[in-house]
Amino acid sequence: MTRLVYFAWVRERIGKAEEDIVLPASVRTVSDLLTHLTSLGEEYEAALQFPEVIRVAIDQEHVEHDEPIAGAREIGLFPPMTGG
Amino acid sequence: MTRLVYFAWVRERIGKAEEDIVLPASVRTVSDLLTHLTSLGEEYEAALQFPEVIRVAIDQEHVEHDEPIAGAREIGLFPPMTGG
Amino acid sequence: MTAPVTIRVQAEDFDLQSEIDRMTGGRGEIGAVVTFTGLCRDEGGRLEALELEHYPGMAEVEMTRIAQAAVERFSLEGITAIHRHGRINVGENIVLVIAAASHRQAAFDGANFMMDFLKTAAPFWKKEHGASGQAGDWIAARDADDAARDKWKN
Amino acid sequence: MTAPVTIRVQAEDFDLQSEIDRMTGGRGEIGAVVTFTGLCRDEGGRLEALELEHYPGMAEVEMTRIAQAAVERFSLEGITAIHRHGRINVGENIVLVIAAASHRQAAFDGANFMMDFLKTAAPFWKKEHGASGQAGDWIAARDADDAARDKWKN
Repeated sequence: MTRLVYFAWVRERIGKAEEDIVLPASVRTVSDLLTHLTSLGEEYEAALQFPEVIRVAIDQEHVEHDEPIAGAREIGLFPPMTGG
Repeated sequence: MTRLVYFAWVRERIGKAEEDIVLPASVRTVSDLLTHLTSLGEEYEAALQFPEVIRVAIDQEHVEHDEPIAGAREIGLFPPMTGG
Repeated sequence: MTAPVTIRVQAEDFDLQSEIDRMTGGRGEIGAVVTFTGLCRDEGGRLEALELEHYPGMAEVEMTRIAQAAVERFSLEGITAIHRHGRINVGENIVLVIAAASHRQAAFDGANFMMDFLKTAAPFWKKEHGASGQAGDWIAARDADDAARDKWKN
Repeated sequence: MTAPVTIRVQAEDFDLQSEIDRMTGGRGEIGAVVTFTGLCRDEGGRLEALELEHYPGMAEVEMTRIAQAAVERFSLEGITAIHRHGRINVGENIVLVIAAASHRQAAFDGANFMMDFLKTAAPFWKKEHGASGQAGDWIAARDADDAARDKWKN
């Protein structure tokens, strides 16, 4: 089980703030994960249709889309940050 | 009569904060004034022995040493500023 | 001593003078303190408020990482960063950065650096609330903020 | 409206939050406020206090001139500069500059510019009071301060 957490319009479009999910063994990288999620329903498709803008954190640390996700406890998906 | 005002170590060396003085007609510029004052006694000499470091304001506005002093009501003499 | 680093994410407002006093009190080596406060603008009357969302836990970790990089890079004597979350009305404070140093340019650079990375790397998002009460859009990231961050690359 | 300019030379201390609130209260166009506070350092334990002398009248005029140049150059929404005079003990405030703007870089630049010119053009002088009670020397002007000022020439 991997915990996924969503923020801002990613959260709003998917319709939940977090979920625990079992990932197929074929899902090895962040990029694989985004593709996999898009297949789960139109709400995921609406949130992740432009995967290149989605920012990702594994266990609360920023990662690139080619990062392996093996061993991740928590993966955060969110838009570019706009704080400050 | 012209009012002269002194600050910081210029004031301390001359031994007064201000004075009203009648200037000879030959004293036309700031530079002339500094030379003239140096002739008035050793306290002035001690204060103004390196005239190039003395900063000057005429009627509370910074001026260069070649500035004419005709019409000045108040002339301030002081070291380089160190506020802030 | 190591420079004190204070990081907080909170709903409440903050008081600049109290935050500065907490950092500088009794320390004779600090000669310069620079603060940056970000406030909620009305965008020409269009906005009433912003809603600030954050990633709890990661926000603090990321802010701490940036603060420590600033301390090291500019030899700061202390740094504080406080970011509010929740609804913030026009004219209210959103974020505070305080950088203290022996001399002034380090304090200016430290606060500026902290803000540039806070805007682009700390997980916070702003949503608009329009002046006429309608729910607004999420604010889009600005290229200018990335450019501001990239000026620190050397 | 024209940007409010507040200039004061005073013996008393100041409170940052009050000074900021006075400038920004009720104004939705301000998104960024940068403050600079200069404090009396102990110079490695050598100093107990500074004595700040100024040219009354001219100090305020010169500070106003610099502040107005900063407003114009950086499109500031407001600027405040407060300089204390008299005896100032280690750890106490000497000077405060506040620059407000729509966006952050203008506020940073405005406060930085104001400080660089305040240090080199406003008629203030600092005398040291040693930690062992002896009367000290007048502080000499630093070339680094002139260099900092000259970076604004363009």
